[in-house]
Amino acid sequence: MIRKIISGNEAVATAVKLARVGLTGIYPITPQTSIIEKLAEMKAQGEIQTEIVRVESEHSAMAATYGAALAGIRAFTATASQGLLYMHEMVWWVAGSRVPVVMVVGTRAVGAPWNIWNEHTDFTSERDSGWIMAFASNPQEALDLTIQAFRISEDERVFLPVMVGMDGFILSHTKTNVLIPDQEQIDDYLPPRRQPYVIDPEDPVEIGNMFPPEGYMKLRESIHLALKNSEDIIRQHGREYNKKVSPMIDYSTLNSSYRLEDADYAVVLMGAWAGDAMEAIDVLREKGIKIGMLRVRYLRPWSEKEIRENLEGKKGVLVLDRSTSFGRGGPLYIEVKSTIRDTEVKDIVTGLGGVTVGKSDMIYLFSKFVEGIKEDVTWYYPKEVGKLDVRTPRDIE
Amino acid sequence: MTLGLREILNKHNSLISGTAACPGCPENMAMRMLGMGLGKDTVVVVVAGCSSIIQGNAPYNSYNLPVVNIAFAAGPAAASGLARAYKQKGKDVNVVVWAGDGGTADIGFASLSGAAERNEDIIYVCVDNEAYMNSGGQRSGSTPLGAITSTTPEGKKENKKNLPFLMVSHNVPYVATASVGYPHDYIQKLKRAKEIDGFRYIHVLTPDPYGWLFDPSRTAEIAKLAVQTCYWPLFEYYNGKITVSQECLHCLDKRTRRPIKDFLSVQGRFKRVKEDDIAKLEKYIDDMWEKIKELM
Amino acid sequence: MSLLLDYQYFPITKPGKGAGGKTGSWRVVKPVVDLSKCIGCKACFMFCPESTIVPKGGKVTVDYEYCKGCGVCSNVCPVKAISMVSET
Amino acid sequence: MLEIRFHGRGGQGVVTASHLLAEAAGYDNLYSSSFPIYGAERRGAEIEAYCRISDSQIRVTSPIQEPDYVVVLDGSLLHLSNNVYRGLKSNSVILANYGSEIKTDKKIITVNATKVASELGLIRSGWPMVNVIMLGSLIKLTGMPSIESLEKAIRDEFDDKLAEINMKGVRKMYELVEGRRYNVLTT
Repeated sequence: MIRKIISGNEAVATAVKLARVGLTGIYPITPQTSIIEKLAEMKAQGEIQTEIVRVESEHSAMAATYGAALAGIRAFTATASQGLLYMHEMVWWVAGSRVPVVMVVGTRAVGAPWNIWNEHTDFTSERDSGWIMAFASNPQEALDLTIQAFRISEDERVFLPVMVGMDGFILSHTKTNVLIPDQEQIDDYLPPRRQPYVIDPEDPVEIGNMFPPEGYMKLRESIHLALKNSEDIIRQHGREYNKKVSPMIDYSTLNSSYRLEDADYAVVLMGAWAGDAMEAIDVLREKGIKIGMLRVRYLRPWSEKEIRENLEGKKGVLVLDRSTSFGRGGPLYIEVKSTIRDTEVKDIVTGLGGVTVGKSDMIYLFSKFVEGIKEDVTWYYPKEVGKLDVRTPRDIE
Repeated sequence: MTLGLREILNKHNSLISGTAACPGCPENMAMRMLGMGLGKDTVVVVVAGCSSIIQGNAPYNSYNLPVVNIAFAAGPAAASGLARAYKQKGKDVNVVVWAGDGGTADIGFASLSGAAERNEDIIYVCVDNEAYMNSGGQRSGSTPLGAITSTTPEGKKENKKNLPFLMVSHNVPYVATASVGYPHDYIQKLKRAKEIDGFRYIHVLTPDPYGWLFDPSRTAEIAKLAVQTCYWPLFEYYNGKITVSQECLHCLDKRTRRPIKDFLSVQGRFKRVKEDDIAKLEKYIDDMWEKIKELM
Repeated sequence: MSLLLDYQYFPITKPGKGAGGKTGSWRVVKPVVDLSKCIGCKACFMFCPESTIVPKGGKVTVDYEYCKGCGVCSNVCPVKAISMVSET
Repeated sequence: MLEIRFHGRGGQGVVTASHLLAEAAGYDNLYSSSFPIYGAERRGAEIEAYCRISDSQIRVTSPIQEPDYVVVLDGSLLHLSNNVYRGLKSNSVILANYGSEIKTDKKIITVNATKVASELGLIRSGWPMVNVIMLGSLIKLTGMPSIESLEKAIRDEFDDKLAEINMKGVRKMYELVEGRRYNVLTT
């Protein structure tokens, strides 16, 4: 293993290289673009064998990736925001086909209006599509989870596509220390590709013609069960990754906790801002406030077991959502609230469209929460911004 | 290139009896001929359309080839992925996109254009029944002027989008038009396409008895009539030049063309067509043949 | 691949007859081949949209189990050897 | 943890400077993270980039609010807006590329990097490129990362010729300031 200072996007490209991906469908969209640029560069320099298809849309990026996967080779794509929404149809089609595919989403806000900055709404809007959905909190995890995604996706007990989320810009463009595994380690960890069926003239199989109602429903239930059953399998492959590749980040659980065991209060969130939250928690702990954090690493499967074990019995749970489900709280809040009983859950929706929520905001928010918040769902604007004149026109002459 | 009957009889049977197609279905004819032309080392990507349904229900499928069913706009891209994967695996496979006129002229055009521009090693077959027949016959970009469809009850006001020319403009290695009325011509074109590398486009006219409103027993006859009246040309574009099939050499001279009315009058969909519409259609046909002559 | 766990199902199918049903029942008129007239040109075979014309001994027979009775074969026969006969 | 905020204009290599510093720290076996203010970069527009260096894992991901050092690649920004002075602590230091000394209550160290870059012929699209050579003065002030590690990072980034010229500039800029040899990581 070597340690390098690389960006989140470079880390993902490196994972694609290490996983010996056979084909990548690429289409540019900020902030994911430098993943595909890096792959194209690696290809031009002969560092990777990956076939690169430079398609004309995200819809086609997923379709080309899907085609290659059906033909029996490891396939990858990456996108964000409008691009993910544009390929939404194919996202579902791939999951329905049960063909192993891996995609990275460099999360970004969704228009209108245009906004290129970080937000998780693009990612969470695919929550019901049947994909396994992991979310990284730093470039190292983006690399590790992308490699594990292939392992999980190609496990016969799973056979579902896997999506890895990564905060746009905040992780995708941050250069930081990343431990890059050796090719031998990954070759040892990642066995040759397996998939439930291959489209090949040698044994004509057809995928996707009409299924009658009961048959269709049975297929849907199968996705449901495979997703539920994947929980243990993800832990298993996580432990194996820790053993064979790197013990640095503990992957034996679907979610990651911080100072939670003896905590009275818990914060639940997903993604890069977990780092700032940990700093805030340390400050509050020094002040005698017993608070901890649960970081959601897998939105799907949603480990009810882990969520309950970690959160039930706390005096209160505060969810930080970087995405929206308009008219309700954020998606994480809805998930948490539907999972735990007898514990008060409050939601803060913030950080949308690139709004910066740092350590000091978190200290403020967590303290307020411990003091008691009335509203179930609060939309929070950082203090500094609050002082600014947020110009949002309302009246048009 | 000749094609004896004996050879055809021995060719791969790409369609198995008991399909879910309507009786007299021209797409079924086209699919059978596809197998005769390309043989069994063929993978078909079927985009949404009649062909999605024709295959019938699980646990079986009427297409005797590996088939990838896929969303409307995704065919050429999925085929790109498949073709490149087979190449990587060292397999010689004909990857075919099988799409209707809606999937080609309308919703799938960006994907088609992209794959053509990249010169992907695939064969794109457009089976053109000139409307969204699978959803009950709504107009598409490929519906001809004057035709009644369920969304143009008064007759379509615009001309048919000329896809073969659009594909010629993409500078792809091979573009051909065919009609299920002339199986030998169509099969020969498939065989030629098979020998060429890169993006190949074949546009087959498939008259639909239920959308065009004629007796299903006449499917092949109408498909021939379209060619005889010069409404539908049979040509090949290859090495930068168009070659017109012998079945429609007479169309090159306006004076020897059979009147378009002979084609229109046998179909219910043109029953409201007026004289000035016929003039417009004739103009469309004139312009088309002028363009063909330019490229010969 | 025969590894299917009890909860695993995939949306795949195999080529097989009658995927659209026993389509012979759709028929209201049926093609009857007059073998004395048939010249064995196989035009009916070529155009049959249902693969239900079966070449046999230089001539043809019809697979009535799946023939939908569209009449294309009758229409394309150059010697009018196939007539469409009412099923009732 | 050492927190450094870079200011400059689009096209001046602000992001590259920050990345190179992070990479150099990496060669010193330190932890580092570097990122630009997220946005569409436009030539001439004000740009910020952030670099954190630490001897333990860096967890925070948000932009630097209270920098230890502020590096200003374009001296005109000192007068243009208040951004440069945002969130300064009592011991924060501003290192600015500026033609003369500035009398102010803030700790501003000025260096004429434009002159050095011009002399070396470090010009791109009509602008003297001071982004890399400014790091020479910066690492003298911070005492880390080492000039050897910075050289490695520079050689990774540029071709031999450009790396050589930049290194000349780095060494010159290194000599221009007085070193402050205390361990900033633990302050």
